[in-house]
Amino acid sequence: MTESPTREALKWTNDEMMTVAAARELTSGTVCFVGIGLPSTAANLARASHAPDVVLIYESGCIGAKPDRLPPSIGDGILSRTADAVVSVPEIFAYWLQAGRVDVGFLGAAQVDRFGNINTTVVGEYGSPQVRLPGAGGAPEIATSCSRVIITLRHSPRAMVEKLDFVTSVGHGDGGDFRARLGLPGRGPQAMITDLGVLRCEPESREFVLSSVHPGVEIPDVIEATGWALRVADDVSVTAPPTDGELHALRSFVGA
Amino acid sequence: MTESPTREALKWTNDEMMTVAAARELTSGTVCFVGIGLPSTAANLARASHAPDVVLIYESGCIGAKPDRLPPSIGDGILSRTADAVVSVPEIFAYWLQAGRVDVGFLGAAQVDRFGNINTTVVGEYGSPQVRLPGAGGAPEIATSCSRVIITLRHSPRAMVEKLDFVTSVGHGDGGDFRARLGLPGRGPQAMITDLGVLRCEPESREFVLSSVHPGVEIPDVIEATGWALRVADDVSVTAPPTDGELHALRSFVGA
Amino acid sequence: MARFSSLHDAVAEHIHDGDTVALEGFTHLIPFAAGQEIIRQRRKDLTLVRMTPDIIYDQLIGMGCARKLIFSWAGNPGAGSLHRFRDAVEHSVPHHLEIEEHSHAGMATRYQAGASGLPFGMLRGYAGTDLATITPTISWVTCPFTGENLAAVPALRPDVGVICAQQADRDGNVMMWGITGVQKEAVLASQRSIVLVEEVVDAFSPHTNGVVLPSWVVDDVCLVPSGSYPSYAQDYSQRASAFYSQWEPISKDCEKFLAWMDEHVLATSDHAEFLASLDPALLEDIND
Amino acid sequence: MARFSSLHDAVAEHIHDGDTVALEGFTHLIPFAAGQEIIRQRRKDLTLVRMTPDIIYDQLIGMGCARKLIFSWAGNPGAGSLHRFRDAVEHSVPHHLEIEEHSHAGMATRYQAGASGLPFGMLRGYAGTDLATITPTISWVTCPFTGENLAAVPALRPDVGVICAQQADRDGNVMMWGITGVQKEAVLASQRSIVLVEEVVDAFSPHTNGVVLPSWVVDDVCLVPSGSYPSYAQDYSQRASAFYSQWEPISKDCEKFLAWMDEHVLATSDHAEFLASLDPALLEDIND
Repeated sequence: MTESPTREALKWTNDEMMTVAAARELTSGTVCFVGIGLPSTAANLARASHAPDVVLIYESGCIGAKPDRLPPSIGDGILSRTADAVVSVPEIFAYWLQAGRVDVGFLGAAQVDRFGNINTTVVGEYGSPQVRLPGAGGAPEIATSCSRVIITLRHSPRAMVEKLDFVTSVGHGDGGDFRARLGLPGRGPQAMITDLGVLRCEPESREFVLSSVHPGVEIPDVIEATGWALRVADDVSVTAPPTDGELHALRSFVGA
Repeated sequence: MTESPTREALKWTNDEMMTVAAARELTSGTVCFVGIGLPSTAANLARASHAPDVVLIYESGCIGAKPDRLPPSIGDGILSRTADAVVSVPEIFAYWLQAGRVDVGFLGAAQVDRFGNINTTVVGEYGSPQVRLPGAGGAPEIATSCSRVIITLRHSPRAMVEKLDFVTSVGHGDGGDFRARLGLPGRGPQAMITDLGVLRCEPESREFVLSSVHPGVEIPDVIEATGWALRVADDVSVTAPPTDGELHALRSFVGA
Repeated sequence: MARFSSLHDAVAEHIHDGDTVALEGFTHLIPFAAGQEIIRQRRKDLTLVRMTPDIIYDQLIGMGCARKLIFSWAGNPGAGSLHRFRDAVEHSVPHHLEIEEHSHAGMATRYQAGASGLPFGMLRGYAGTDLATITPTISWVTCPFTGENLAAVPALRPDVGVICAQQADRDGNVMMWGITGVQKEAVLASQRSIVLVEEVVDAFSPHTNGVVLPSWVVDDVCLVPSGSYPSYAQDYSQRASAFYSQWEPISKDCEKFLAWMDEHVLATSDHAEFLASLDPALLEDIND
Repeated sequence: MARFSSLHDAVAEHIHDGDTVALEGFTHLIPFAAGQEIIRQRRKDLTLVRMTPDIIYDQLIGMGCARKLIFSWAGNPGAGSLHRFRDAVEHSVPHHLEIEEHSHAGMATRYQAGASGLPFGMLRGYAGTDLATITPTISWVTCPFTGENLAAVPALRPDVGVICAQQADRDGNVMMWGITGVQKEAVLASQRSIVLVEEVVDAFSPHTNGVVLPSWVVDDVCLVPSGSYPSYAQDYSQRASAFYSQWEPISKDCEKFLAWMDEHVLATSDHAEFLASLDPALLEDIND
């Protein structure tokens, strides 16, 4: 591990680091299925910085949207007006997502487990929930059909759990060749990007292990904030801090 | 039977009579699925005369087309430009035809039998045909899903046969409750309009029987021109001849 | 042919207690005015259908209009929870709410099947999820050619479909553009339909990806300017984002919610009065 | 991203002997120029797919390019038969032609399934017909909710989809309007795609029901003015109806057909030369 700066020295927030790290997963030409919130911010940051030709698809049917400000909703006119094509919702799910035309899907999660399975449905029992969450949305089929999935969420033992209360969207199931056995076409979640670091999917076991910690974060902090016994990669590193260019692009966008 | 004019006295052709008789099957507001040729002519004649609000749907995806001349093809710009909506071909078959939104479908036939089953595929053996015909097109599902079907063809023992060489589109199968047993939603063919007369589907047996002969045509002529033992309705009548208005509308259209 | 009617009359005629009603609008052209009119007319025991139930469904649920909700994502996008929905599911307030939940792809497929006159639709989805175990309307079919197992979902066929569109012409044909979501399918899948429009025009202008519904598949067309407020109607109005963020504290407190509904919905006679009852700041800058 | 190329190069690169090729265009925007370029390059053993094979498929079949035809209606609309097609089926001239036939609804469903990444599609059709017995790609599925039996057809996934559109922009996005048939599905179902356009423009104008295909789902864009001649390209060219009626006697006589193909297709190097080789009367009044 390289020497990390102290928290005090940092000129950016952990959330900004998380967004920047997510944006870096995209390269130019990547076709990316995005929702509102961090995924939209990250994808637009990529488009505004290192990946100008990233193709953004919003599940509202906007293909190739090029917003110059962050839309408050996926129904915003800035998406339909700047898109190369606008199609119906049945079409976006059938002809575009299910057909395997999307390289990267971003998913958030209320709960995630070590195999990248996701719960956005309930905390507690389904029939008598402690917290009723919004539900599935587009996530189950994003998780099924995108070539790869990137999960973004804030690190906490409540969110990164040993066992999900409900499996809304399938990552790698109980690990190994689970996806192949189910015949799921996409490769599933490959990275989990949090405000503390980046977890990556181990090739054989498909378990998520700590791959890098963000500058200023210590490995024990990450382990403590994880609800399962987090394993640390042998070659764990420190995430490259946001560049001035990234920060500038991000802030001009968020401020816009 | 009322007295019929002699052929010599007629100021119109049998084909014109056939088109006029077909047009009369449509009333205002009827939603009608039409192909090129006689069906298009008849439907537009209805629209130009007694049924101004008939809705024409062309299988090319044009809904509510209002051509002011007869289109030479269902791809003609006069259809797409005058239509209320133009949709894709998958949509026209799924959302409009299959969904049961069409009242009347017109079908032609190379061969038809006494139960209104239709062959437009081959004359002779399928594997080594004497005549290879164009094939099914939209007909099988028009026959399945329209509320009722009107068959138009020229009368001849070669066309109106005891047994089809190939069943391309189903009318009433072997008669009776065949359609109900197959779960076919539409009521099937109700009228067969030829250049000699009009055959209608008998309620119980579902056999087509001669309902009216066109002016100048004798019943024995029709029986002779039919390849099956044609039955004649007890109340067989003479088709009302084309009115001056119908003829004028038809000729101005065909000439346009 | 569609009938031009007031929203009051359209709701009174077409939406009955116990009906299955889909007020669709995927993040754009959301028929808020129709939902509030349903509340004014005190409909009960409705089965509400929508991919993305949002504030208007929160209001319908909180006011006790709904017996059941069929949906795929219930939230206040970007602003928080639907607390009336949550209260109903978590604490049976105001009463028990039955739920039937799918994914977006599943709901879209169900509408498509309904619009297509098919009994079911299929998709590659749900495999491995708990949705497949808790939702009885998820089943499976096997491809007769490849043997692949696919998810099957039954067609949606609401009694009434309600949508917003930008325009109707004088014959009652309807046109919408921008993000049109699943609205065409919602109308075509429903037995009856009501379309709220921003404007009635002599002729439509061209819009790429614009969707036209012929008059004869629509029952009632209602001229309701800003009928999708606080949502968008592209080229007519912007989203009133402040309304969405202000909804969070209103929705969270049941008493506050009921007082708000009394003041702004029950005490107003139509959508124009509803808009006039709002803080004028909530209506600024919504012109598109 | 799509590549701008000549039609010669696009056909040379993407269409190989033995490929399954769909040149789609439902009575409008028919890719005649591409079919003739395939003939010029003497492709063999193709499986040709099209809902409405017409004169251009008659030419491909008559010139021996096709091993198999998958179709739903093969005729010369309003003008007569496709005699080269008939000669192939009836008399194996120039050689045996395998056929696989469906209804239009079945073919449209097959393209939709291909575009959707599903192994099959379903429809309410074929029941009681002989098509169901002679076409092995018609099967059945049972609705798991209602027990209804529905027809199942396997997805079409051509190696190459070829269509005509009116315009491309400079990024290679493609736009078509008017009757757009099953062209979007044909491109999305295919492994590779070639789009012929009438014009390259800076920006698209709005067209209601216009269809835009993003550049990244298209392989090659070829600027071929009047590429759908003698068919239509709405707002560019009218149908040359005389060509259709004159085809009947040419197609009927195999010698005459071969001589015609020699003179107008094999002896010309591209579509512009083909057009120049025609009787000028056949090119009159085609501007739209």
